[in-house]
Amino acid sequence: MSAESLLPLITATGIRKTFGPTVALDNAQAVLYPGEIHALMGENGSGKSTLLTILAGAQPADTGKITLRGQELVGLTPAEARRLGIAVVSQEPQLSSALTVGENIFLGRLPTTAGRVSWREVHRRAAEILAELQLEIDPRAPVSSLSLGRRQMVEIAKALADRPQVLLLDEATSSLDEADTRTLFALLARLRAAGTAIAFVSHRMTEVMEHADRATVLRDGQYIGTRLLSQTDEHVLVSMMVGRDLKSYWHKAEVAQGEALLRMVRVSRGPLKSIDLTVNKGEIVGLAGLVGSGRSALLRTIAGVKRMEAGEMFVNRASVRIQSPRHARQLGIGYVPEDRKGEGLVMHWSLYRNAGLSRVAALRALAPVTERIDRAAYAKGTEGLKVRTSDPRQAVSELSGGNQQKVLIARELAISPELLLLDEPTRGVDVGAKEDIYAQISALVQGGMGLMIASSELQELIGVCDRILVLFQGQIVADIPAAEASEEALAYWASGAHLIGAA
Amino acid sequence: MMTAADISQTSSTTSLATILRRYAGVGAALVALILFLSVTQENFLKYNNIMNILRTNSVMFVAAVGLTFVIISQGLDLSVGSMTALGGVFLAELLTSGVGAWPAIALTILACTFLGAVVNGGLIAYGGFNFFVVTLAMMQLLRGAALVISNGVPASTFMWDPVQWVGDGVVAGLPVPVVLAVLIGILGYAVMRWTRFGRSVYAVGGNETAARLAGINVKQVRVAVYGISAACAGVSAIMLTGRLTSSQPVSAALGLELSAAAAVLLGGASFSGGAGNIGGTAIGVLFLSVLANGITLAGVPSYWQGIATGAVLIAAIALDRIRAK
Amino acid sequence: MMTAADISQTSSTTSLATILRRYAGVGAALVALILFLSVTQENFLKYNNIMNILRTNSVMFVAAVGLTFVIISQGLDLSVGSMTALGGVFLAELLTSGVGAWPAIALTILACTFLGAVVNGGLIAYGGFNFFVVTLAMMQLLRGAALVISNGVPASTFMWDPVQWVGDGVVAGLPVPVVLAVLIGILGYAVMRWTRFGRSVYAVGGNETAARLAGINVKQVRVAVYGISAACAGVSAIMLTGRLTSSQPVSAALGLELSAAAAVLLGGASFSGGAGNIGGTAIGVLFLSVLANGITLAGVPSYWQGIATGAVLIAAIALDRIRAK
Amino acid sequence: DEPFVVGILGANYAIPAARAQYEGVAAGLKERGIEYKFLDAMIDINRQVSQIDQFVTEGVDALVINVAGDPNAVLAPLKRAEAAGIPVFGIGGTPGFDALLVQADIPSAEQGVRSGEYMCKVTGGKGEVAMIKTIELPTLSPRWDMFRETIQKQCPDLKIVAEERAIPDDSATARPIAENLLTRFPDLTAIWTSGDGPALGAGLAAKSAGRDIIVTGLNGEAFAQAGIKQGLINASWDMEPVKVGYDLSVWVADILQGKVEKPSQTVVFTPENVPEWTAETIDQWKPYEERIDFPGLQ
Ligand SMILES: Nc1ncnc2c1ncn2[C@@H]1O[C@H](COP(=O)(O)OP(=O)(O)OP(=O)(O)O)[C@@H](O)[C@H]1O
Ligand SMILES: Nc1ncnc2c1ncn2[C@@H]1O[C@H](COP(=O)(O)OP(=O)(O)OP(=O)(O)O)[C@@H](O)[C@H]1O
Ligand SMILES: [Mg+2]
Ligand SMILES: [Mg+2]
Repeated sequence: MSAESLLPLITATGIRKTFGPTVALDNAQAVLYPGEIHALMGENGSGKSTLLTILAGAQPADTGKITLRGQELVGLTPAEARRLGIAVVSQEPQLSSALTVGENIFLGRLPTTAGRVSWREVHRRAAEILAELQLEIDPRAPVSSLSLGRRQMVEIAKALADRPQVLLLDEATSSLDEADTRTLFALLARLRAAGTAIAFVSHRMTEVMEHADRATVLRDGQYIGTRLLSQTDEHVLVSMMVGRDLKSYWHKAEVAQGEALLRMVRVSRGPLKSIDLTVNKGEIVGLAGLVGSGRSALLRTIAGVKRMEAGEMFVNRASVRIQSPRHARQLGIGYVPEDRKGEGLVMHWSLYRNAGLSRVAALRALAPVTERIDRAAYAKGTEGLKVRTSDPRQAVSELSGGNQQKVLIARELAISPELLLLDEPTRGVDVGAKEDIYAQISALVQGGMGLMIASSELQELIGVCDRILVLFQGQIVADIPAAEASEEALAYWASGAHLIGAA
Repeated sequence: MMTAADISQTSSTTSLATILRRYAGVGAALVALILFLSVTQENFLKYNNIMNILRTNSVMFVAAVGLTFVIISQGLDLSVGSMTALGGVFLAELLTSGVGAWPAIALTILACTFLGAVVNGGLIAYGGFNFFVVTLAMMQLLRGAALVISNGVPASTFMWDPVQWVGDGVVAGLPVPVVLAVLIGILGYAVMRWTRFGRSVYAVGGNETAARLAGINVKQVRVAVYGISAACAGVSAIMLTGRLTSSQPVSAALGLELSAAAAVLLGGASFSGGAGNIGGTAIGVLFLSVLANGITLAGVPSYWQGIATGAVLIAAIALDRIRAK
Repeated sequence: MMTAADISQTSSTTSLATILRRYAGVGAALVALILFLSVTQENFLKYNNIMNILRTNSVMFVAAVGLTFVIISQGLDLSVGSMTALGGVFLAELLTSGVGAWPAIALTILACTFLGAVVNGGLIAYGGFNFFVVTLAMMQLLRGAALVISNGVPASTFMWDPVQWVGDGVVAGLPVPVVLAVLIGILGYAVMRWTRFGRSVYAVGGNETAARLAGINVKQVRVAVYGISAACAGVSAIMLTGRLTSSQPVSAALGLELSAAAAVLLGGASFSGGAGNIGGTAIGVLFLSVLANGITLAGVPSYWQGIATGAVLIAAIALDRIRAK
Repeated sequence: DEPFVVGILGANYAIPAARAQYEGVAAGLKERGIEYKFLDAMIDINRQVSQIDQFVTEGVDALVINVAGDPNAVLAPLKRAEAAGIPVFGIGGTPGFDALLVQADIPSAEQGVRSGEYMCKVTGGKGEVAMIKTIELPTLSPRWDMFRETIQKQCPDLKIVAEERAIPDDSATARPIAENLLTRFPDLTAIWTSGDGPALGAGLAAKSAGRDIIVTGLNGEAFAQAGIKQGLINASWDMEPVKVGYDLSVWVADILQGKVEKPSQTVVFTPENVPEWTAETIDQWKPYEERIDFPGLQ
């Protein structure tokens, strides 16, 4: 396909956007043609989300020009953008959790007959869109009953609801598993064939190389260039993004494993059934599985968020019944939840305060607390993480998604836990930063820390872990040393194919 | 508290079972209370007593309907009581200055709506002011205005039949204020449930950013919501003035905002917004009304009434929690 | 409104400039008001008048300090006024039944704290009840209890010197209640700013789930916060009783919860929790106090006072918004 | 045959003076073997309207009402009571409702006049006096209206420099008002208040400002005793609420038991020559609840 032979569908050129002292975008540009999938790439904080929100009318640019089919758009609002067929999937799902899936999908344009909202129509059409995404979600279910991954899919369904001409996806796959990601890209391919212009942001290089036609790279808010992916390889893109060449993303330190740090024997709770596992000192254990397989549920049980109902748990050989997150932390367990905005960070607090939260929480009630504790925690936690901020006294809500994630991880690293639980730790984190995080982690593991990582990126698990446990419907169905693991083998167990084989 | 699942039931699947489940918390408390009073108080089930309960509390219900919109949109309107008082004074002023009764009624409701939409709504939506401070300030300001306009003196309105009719008339054997309250309740329910506007109130309360990105004009919704609350207060003002055959600048509807808000919250709405509905509000108002009636019927000394009311309120939400588990 | 950036300023960089910026909104309104009154009212700057302002409003300030904790933790305590009334009645009861003055004072504060922590805090934190409904119920219940215990009769306490001293005494040339209020304010400020507990109140208000997962015992924090609010109400009760030489079951501290909440919100806290501090609360209380004083000094007719208060309140938050932009 | 039942409708039982009236009525009825029920509006006129209806529903034999706000408000339900043949008696008036049989008034006018005369005497008819009134109610306004009239007539040189309102009329509200008055008027001689609670607040304000001010209250409540004994209040005039209630109950009983014809026009009476309480007389003061045996309505 030669996109250049057509006229661009939507363009943004010379875009500049500042937030106080921060220059988010400076002479950035994006040009989308009908019938293409266009990857928007860049490190965390390079301005991708800002650019997409400007295209969707969610915030105005300071300067610059946006055109749609050659027509300049001035003073674009979200409502206007939608009317013109521009749909956006936000980096953080923007849903009303008290409302139903169906109503969220049609928010702001519920179908009416004679001025009366037709609920039958809402649910019928929502069910259609959900079916297209191969989602088995009842459109009448409230969003609050869905896991983060499901919510992300609903957010996508919302954007698809009015058959947009321009579809902008901001890290839409970051909380999806492989199966959902595949479904999504199959759908995007169909939309491309129908002439839709699609832009997507992703930090997963394989996704970009496999599915996109062209890629635009931003660095520090500036336009670096656009490449046809059929004529480029990923190293070129990475060096455009980072300004240098990265050799490998994964750091795997060879660590002599120590004695058992955590042992679970036939632990059950809610979706989890009879979990047996061991994590040794200096060991990195990965958790693979589909959405809803129970990875998060498992980590939540260990972190004391939910109490186990049956079975036994040992930390450092001592039998424990973890009562609360506080209790877990007293046992030396650190935990990074998957929903950084909802469960991790206090968004209007500064980076310092967020970084110090776990340290401060571990103190006694009337223990004195000063900014010094926060600063020390920040300094220790962010060591090697390269958080991109204009000032650590800035509110964490003003950071880009990836940088927020780093602050959250830093908060846990600051308490030097014996066992660290990471739930989707690199969601929305760029390649360079992933490297930073894992370099840091491997240093910690050498110090004897044990680690559990739940991730939907199988490559990452294989690259980082010593051992990978695969969960299927709340049970551990496979325990594979990373050296012997392949994406195919993990996917085989995760999808429950072994059951079909047995039958 | 109602769960989101409750709200999302569609009309097509609304069966008795769903209704029961939806309101089981405070609804159950209400049923228990009614059964208890029917058995222990011989006068409770008398037609006159029931009408007395309904007539007395129509005013609170109408105010609570308006407040339901505000609370669902994640706000609060503390100026409802003062607005009701001012509405009454304004009405009396219009009447005594020779405006006809029906036009005066219409003008009063319009004036209240205007004040609520422009001052409360405008400052909160367009000025970005804190809703608690704005409506608290308006609570003082409007009560002050009622005092200044009337010079603190109640004005009799009993010569104007339409006003009396609204507040204390009878139509088809039923008290007019009760009929009006039911109509307003049904209207509010329909608007909340079946109009785009109603749904955008939920959307704004549930997640303001999501609503804005979905193209909903959040500011307009907020203005409308405070306008509706004030309009309902205006209607309450007419009803109350008619019922009392006079405007009451000092004492009319004192504390109405708090009891109406309690009713709305009892009915399943929450301050985190996005949840609740008029059906729940009706149950909340009925609960408070029957409770108050029962307490006087049973001859509980007025000193003890505060204690009884507080304790039963807590019991009611406790029941609600038990059900939710 | 304070922005998040304001809160995160470090002590090491706290200069006059930061302080000014931090409180510039309502602080500026306060300065403007003081300047205006100094010029127009010859009596305003007199030592006696200033002491009057401070003495009169110590009670509100102490209650507002407690409420600051609650509001920052994303709650509200509507029972503060009734708790103050009950505290006074309880104190008078203890005194007349022969308990010594100091033990009676201590017992009163303890009893209030206990009620607040166990009933308000317990139901909200462990029962998961809606804070508005719980504290509204308690507002009624506690006022009822005050009436029942006292039989509605004010009891004179002027024979007990320590009580009089707390409410109306003089120490080092300054009114005791003012000194007490300042001490309590400083203590509250220090706890909020420099202890782990204070920090966890902010965390719970800012993001409850995050706080819990980070290892903060959210329920304990909530219980403590309602306990503190009630303890402050207990202190207010002693101060008020001493000041009036009698307990006032019916009318003591009526509406105190609303004015104290308004002061806290004026001072930069918000109902979305996680923001605000005692310094802001002090400014909020001072603003309301100077406003009330100015209005009477200027001889504004009492009926106009509501209007003036409301209008100036709105002007103050408007100033705040302008600054934020 | 069944004893008579009288429905007593209170405005606010929590106010000692009001309570004394209701208890006075009840005590008198009890002596005559008449039963009674009591409902308290707690100053909510809307509540009182439904309480009247409730008594009508219950079919009481007579109503005694102390209107909890604007009398217009209770016209409609009182007419319903009249239509049901229930005789109505008033503690205070029910303007607009002509069928009221007997109306017992509190001595507001006398209190106003006598406090005025006292003020002229102790100030020597010169100086500045400030007034602290409360909300404008028909039963209360004669207090300040008659006070003002008396001053203007008897000692015009005593200037009334300010008229403020304490709403509610208690010491907590009155004290800051008095403090401001003292600041505004450095030469203030006296403060007149419409109740003993506000008088106590004003007295405390004067004391803590170190000023020698004449403070008067009204009603002869417990505050009056406390205040006069502490030297904070100079004088107060009793309201005799127990007598008001008791005398009314005699009328109710006489009419119900047929000892007196139903009057064709409303009979209005007020206690006269109410006691004046000052430092000299205060030893004879008795709390309301000791002036008669309270049956205990609540
Ligand atoms: N509301 C805001 N206030 C202040 N700064 C902001 C705000 N939003 C974004 N920024 C800043 O703008 C820059 C670009 O942010 P943006 O979210 O567009 O990055 P991104 O490329 O999407 O990063 P990521 O991959 O981490 O999502 C960052 O430096 C960020 O801190
Ligand atoms: N908030 C929730 N409310 C109700 N059920 C939930 C919620 N979150 C998860 N579940 C259910 O619990 C089970 C385990 O979910 P869990 O989140 O542990 O899965 P996961 O493998 O981590 O998936 P994901 O990648 O979506 O987080 C699933 O059946 C899921 O549907
Ligand atoms: Mg982004
Ligand atoms: Mg998960």
